[in-house]
Amino acid sequence: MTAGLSADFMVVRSLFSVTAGFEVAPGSVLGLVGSNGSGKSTIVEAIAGLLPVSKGSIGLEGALLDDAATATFVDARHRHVGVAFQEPRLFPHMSVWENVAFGIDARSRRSQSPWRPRRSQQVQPSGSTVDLRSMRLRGQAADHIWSLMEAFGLSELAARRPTSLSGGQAQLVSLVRALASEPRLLILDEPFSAMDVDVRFNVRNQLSDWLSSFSGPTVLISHDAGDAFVLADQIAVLEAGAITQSGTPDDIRRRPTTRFAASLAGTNRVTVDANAGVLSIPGSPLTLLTWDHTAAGQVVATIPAEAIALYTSQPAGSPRNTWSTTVESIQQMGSVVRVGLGVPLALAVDVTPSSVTELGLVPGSAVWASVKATEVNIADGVNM
Amino acid sequence: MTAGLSADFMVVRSLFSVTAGFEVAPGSVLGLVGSNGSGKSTIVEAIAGLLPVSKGSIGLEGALLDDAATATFVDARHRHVGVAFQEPRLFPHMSVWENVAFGIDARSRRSQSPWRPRRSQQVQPSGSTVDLRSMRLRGQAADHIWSLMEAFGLSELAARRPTSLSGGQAQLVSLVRALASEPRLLILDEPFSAMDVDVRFNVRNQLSDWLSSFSGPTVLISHDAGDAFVLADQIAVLEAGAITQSGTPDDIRRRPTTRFAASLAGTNRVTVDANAGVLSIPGSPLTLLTWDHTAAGQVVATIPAEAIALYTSQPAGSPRNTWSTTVESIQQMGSVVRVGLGVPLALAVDVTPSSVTELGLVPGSAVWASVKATEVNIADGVNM
Amino acid sequence: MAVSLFVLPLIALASNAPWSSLGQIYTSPVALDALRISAIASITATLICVVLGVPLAFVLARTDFPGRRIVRALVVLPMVLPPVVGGTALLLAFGRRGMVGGPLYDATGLLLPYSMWGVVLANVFVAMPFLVVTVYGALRALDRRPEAAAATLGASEAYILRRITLPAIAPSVGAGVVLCWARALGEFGATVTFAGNLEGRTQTLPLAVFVTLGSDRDGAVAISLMLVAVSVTVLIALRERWWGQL
Amino acid sequence: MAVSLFVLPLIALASNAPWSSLGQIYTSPVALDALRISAIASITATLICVVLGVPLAFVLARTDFPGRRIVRALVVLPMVLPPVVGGTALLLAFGRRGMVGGPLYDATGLLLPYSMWGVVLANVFVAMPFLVVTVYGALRALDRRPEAAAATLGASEAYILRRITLPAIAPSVGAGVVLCWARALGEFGATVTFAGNLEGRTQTLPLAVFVTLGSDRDGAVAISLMLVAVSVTVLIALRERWWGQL
Amino acid sequence: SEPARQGSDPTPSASDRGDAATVPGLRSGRLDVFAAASLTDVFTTIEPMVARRLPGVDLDVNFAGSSTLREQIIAGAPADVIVSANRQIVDDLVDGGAIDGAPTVFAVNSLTLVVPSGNPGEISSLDDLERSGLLVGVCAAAVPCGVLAQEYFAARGVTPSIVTEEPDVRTLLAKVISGELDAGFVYRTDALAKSEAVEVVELPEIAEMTTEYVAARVAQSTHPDAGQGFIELLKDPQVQAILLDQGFVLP
Ligand SMILES: Nc1ncnc2c1ncn2[C@@H]1O[C@H](COP(=O)(O)OP(=O)(O)OP(=O)(O)O)[C@@H](O)[C@H]1O
Ligand SMILES: Nc1ncnc2c1ncn2[C@@H]1O[C@H](COP(=O)(O)OP(=O)(O)OP(=O)(O)O)[C@@H](O)[C@H]1O
Ligand SMILES: [Mg+2]
Ligand SMILES: [Mg+2]
Repeated sequence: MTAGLSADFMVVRSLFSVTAGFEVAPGSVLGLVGSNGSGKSTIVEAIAGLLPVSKGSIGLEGALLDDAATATFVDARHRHVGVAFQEPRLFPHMSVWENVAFGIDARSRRSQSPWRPRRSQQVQPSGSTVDLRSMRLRGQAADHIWSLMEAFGLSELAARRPTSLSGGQAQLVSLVRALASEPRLLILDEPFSAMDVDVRFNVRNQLSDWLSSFSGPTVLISHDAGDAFVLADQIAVLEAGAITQSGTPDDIRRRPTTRFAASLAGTNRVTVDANAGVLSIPGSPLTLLTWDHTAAGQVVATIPAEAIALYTSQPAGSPRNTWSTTVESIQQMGSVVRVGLGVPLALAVDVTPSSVTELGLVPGSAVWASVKATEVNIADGVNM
Repeated sequence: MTAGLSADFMVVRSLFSVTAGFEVAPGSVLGLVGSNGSGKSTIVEAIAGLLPVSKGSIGLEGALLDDAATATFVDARHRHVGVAFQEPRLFPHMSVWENVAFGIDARSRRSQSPWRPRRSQQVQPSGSTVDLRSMRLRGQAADHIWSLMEAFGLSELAARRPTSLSGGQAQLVSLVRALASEPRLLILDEPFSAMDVDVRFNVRNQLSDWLSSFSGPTVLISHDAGDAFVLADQIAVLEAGAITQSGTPDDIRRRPTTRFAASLAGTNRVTVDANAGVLSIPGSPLTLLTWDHTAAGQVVATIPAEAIALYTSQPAGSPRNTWSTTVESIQQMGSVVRVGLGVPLALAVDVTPSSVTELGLVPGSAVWASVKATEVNIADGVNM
Repeated sequence: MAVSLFVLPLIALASNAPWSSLGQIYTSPVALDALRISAIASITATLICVVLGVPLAFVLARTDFPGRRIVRALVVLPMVLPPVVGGTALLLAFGRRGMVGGPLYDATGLLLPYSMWGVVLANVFVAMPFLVVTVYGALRALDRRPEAAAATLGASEAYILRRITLPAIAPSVGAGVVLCWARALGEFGATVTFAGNLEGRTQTLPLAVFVTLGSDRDGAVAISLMLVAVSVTVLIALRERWWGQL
Repeated sequence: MAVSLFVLPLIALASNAPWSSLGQIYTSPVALDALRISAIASITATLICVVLGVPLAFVLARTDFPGRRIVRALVVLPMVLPPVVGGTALLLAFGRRGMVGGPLYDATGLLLPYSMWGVVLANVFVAMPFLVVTVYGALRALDRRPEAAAATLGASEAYILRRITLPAIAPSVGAGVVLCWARALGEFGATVTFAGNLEGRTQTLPLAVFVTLGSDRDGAVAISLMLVAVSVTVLIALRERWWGQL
Repeated sequence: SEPARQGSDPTPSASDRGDAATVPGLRSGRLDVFAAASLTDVFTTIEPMVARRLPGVDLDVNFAGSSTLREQIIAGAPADVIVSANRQIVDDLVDGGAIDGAPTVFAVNSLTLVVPSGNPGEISSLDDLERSGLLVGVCAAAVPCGVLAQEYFAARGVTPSIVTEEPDVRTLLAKVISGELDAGFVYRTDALAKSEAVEVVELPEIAEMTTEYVAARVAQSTHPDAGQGFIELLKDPQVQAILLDQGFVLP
């Protein structure tokens, strides 16, 4: 058992079960990605102690939290797992401030630490200009929470009730509430989904800062591969209740082993015959070169969608992996445009919207495609 | 008053008010974008009839829905506005099927149309293999809803209760419920935020199809500029309760008039002195050329972030708008990387992640930047 | 501890029951008549309470009219009024000489007291507050967003009530119905005052207990146990879902 | 229509009141003593009901033990038991010769009947079910996700109860307290049977009404109106937030 | 204890009702008697007699507390006869004009002191009643047995340690029987009816404390003749003999 989070369990709910095994070192971030309904939130509930495991165990900092074999089960409230749930789950009758301070407040009740009884509600954290009617914390702890709220842009909302928050505001409160609870393990379930570009940008920066001084393990769930890939040290890909691939973000991007991981990472997967670094495409005259000279026989080659360059004419000083083809489809996806190429090799290419305009791409356009041999990887096995 | 939706109102809630005016033609889509808390959901509630306007009016198909002057107020249930709320708001004690069929069912109660009384619950829509215990609709209507659910990938979940849905599944049910209610006006408030890449892709395609045969106006709210820019014919930018810019997606992208619109569209805004197509940057020797020769004096130039190209050495056959600079920051944003450039001109540049690797970009790298004159636009006025 | 408070007296009561002669007492016409009247009256009264009380709770919880708080307080009054006083008040209002009952009797010859309808009216008067207050409380705690969603989907208020609101507060309505029915079943003072105590006509189980208590203590305990048995059976048999299962 | 059912009898009662001599009656020691005893007993009983009843409702709603449904049904029983029988059952259990009361008396000389504590006990016995059932219903309808969130934030069960659960069901707890208090205030049969009736010691307002009714009809109506006035005042004065405002 | 009460037994049979036509004044055949609940024992014993002596009369008895009966009659209840152990209540009704004719006294009851069998309170004299810690019960002053007890105490100059003033003599008796009270002042008839469960303590001149049982015709009565017949029946020697047997004294 490691010092961080070590999980290897099966958890069952009526129609569905999840089997997962992973370890997250102290201070590092596991990105858990997977499609809707693949079981991400179920794993959250298991780790947080809201759903007991049916098999296997979950351990944190060397101690067992949940173990089916020995019937160990540490109650949610003793796990010190800070969770930002997928729905904000704010406490409707408390102000934003009270929501955020809840964790500290709740724990201090038990440990008789530097908090005061209810009667002294008039004190405000230093720097506050808001009337925080039902504040209970004093001194340092209040200041700490207050500065956290300020960093995340919540100070103006401190006295509000959750019912008068917008969707994005509520999600932010939920995130900060989890951070403020002094967790030993942090779980964020789609923490940015309701946030706009600017807020997301700021929150992600603040969160990076926070995480850099956080000594516990973190599990970050996101359907946005970008978020997960940027913030996470490790990625686990969950499909239909099982982890199908795990590795560093770069691993996943370069060598996705399943179709889903590939589409998540925006990477093409092509079945080819490899021979000393030369990949021949079955049923096509095209061959591609790869940096990887070890693979032989039928393998899956992976090519990141954004590693492919498009030109209207044959590029000068052309790299060896260059071929002419046609545009089959054009689809805007978020801030990039995904161009589908046709014969001789169906590939997805991500380009910026302005390149589309510049190159005058429309379905049917004739283009030249090119990819460096260093971007052509061999995935470990063939399992489309 | 137009045939579609025409809105020009002020709506007030305790600490906040929104003033908005826009028209949406039948069959067209208005994208409503704005930061968290800018009032998007408040506008939804006003149009849906859940929050009366304080000033002005809302009209649909030439009839007034709400008018402060004449105290007209059409009740929500008579407006035929299909809303996919930001939180799914599913009916917890009904199955997914019942949730989706609710609108049709509710309306048929009043108009005595082709539905049957409760006792006949055993009939299933043709093609269903699920036990739909509490179905009430029959024949065509049921088939219609069923095929809608199939198209959106909900058929397997038909018999489930909302409490046993994942976040993304619940959001999808909420979307389909709005579509199935035979609306005259459709409002979608962040309909894709909880969906994963694949589902989002499929749903967006299905929704496009559905919208193409929908004769009513649609209001689409999204903090993801990509979604809004792709699906919408018109964009309205909402900031702090007021619409600050509206126009076609291309307008907004090329000529964002506010800082927020610019950041939303990923466009740089620079205050320059214009003279016959030459823009001089105050306090810097750099000049840029623009296609727009009409502007003169102090104006704001806008440059899309993805229109700027970066090179490690001076590009050959260099375009005129080329300068050497340093990388100040690198930030992954979703599937693109945003590179911040320093002196002589602070600009944000969007590149693909593989370009970053390829060019070996790190903060402090010396690079060459270049932009075509056709991508340098002049915004209408100066209001940073 | 709290449970023992309820259980001990009941055990004591049961251990004092004339178990051997129970069968004989239960088949006596007095007990059977009373059981029949109690059953009919309490069920009818509960139905009336539901029909009148749920909408009343709605109006109190959802609309804002001047004097709402006063009406809300008035609704609770039958609970604090000693039942005999309640019965007297009912007589003053609906009796043959009553404010409403008088003109009614003169016009139609209809007489509420001393009839089954009188029993029902007394039960409704006494039991309705329980339903109203319980449903009111639940409505106040309810998240109203699903209702708003239903409205945008074109549902009328009645339809929303039936398919969204009531299912959502079902556990509380169930609790209210249980309280209401139990209170009606156990009603004594108002009934005896307003409807009288006529065997086979208005004598409910509690009234039978009262009358029997004077001459035959065992019989009274036996009839009480019958009352207990009836209600326990009904309450245990109530499907969870009608009493608190979402 | 439903409201008129409550209002008419009260108007009738009020219009029969001896308004001129009201002041005199209200300053009589009988009325004042009874008012004091009623106030103390009903409030104490309500507090005890809250302390015992809320946890009981919790256990019933949240835990699953064999016989849960039976306990749930037993809890409602004091409501259907005719109050006199309830009082008798209390005597059998807690009286001087009762199952528990007997040994207790023999050992300590403590006697519950004929004392204020007897009144309180009778009130608790009769009124507690109202609180338990109301809170039970609300707990069953509650969304439990915020509670789970609170647990992950380290809150103990008691803390969650106090800061999350109770505030969320506050309107229903409020309704339950109102029902409970009103029922205790109006309690007659069980009190008189168990605690007896002694002016200045165990005579509550309803008992005073009943006793007075025998000799002085006007006085009885006047004391009833006092009861009504007290409860209406309390109920109107109750801040919305304690009775149904989230 | 007593056998179960056969309250509606014997009900007049159909043929009895057929005979009713021969009895003058009994056209409807139904007689509504409003009786004080304390008289349930009395009615249990005389009912068969009534059925026999007034064939065709369908006797409907409404038992309730005396004050409840008064409220009902004031409010216009369809009563033919009121029978009460509380003279005060009937006098109230007479004053209010709700009674036709003068009330008829048909029985007299007297006060007595009972203790649980075994006399755990060891009460043998009037003075014993003043012992502190003793649990003595009386009726409330609103009912005749309470009035009698208070009058008796005043006359004898004692202040017993009273812990409860029961609104109803029957609950008082029940508390003595179950031992919840050490002594209680009840009627002689009660003591006699429960002689197996209670003991009577003889006190000086207590038998002189008496109360009257009255019956009266309600002015609103729709069957005045039958009502009159019923009242007269109460004075009938046969009924009187039964009452005497129960421990009543004849007026
Ligand atoms: N309470 C429940 N009872 C039974 N099944 C459930 C329950 N909650 C979720 N499920 C099902 O379990 C599966 C996994 O759900 P989960 O919420 O873990 O998915 P997820 O990966 O978080 O998805 P999303 O990205 O949509 O939030 C889904 O198929 C869902 O329908
Ligand atoms: N019920 C309410 N009462 C008072 N103020 C509210 C209420 N709901 C929202 N607000 C406030 O009104 C403003 C607009 O909220 P709204 O929900 O319309 O924002 P939004 O544009 O939808 O934001 P988001 O993208 O976060 O969903 C916010 O500042 C919010 O805090
Ligand atoms: Mg999820
Ligand atoms: Mg919103």
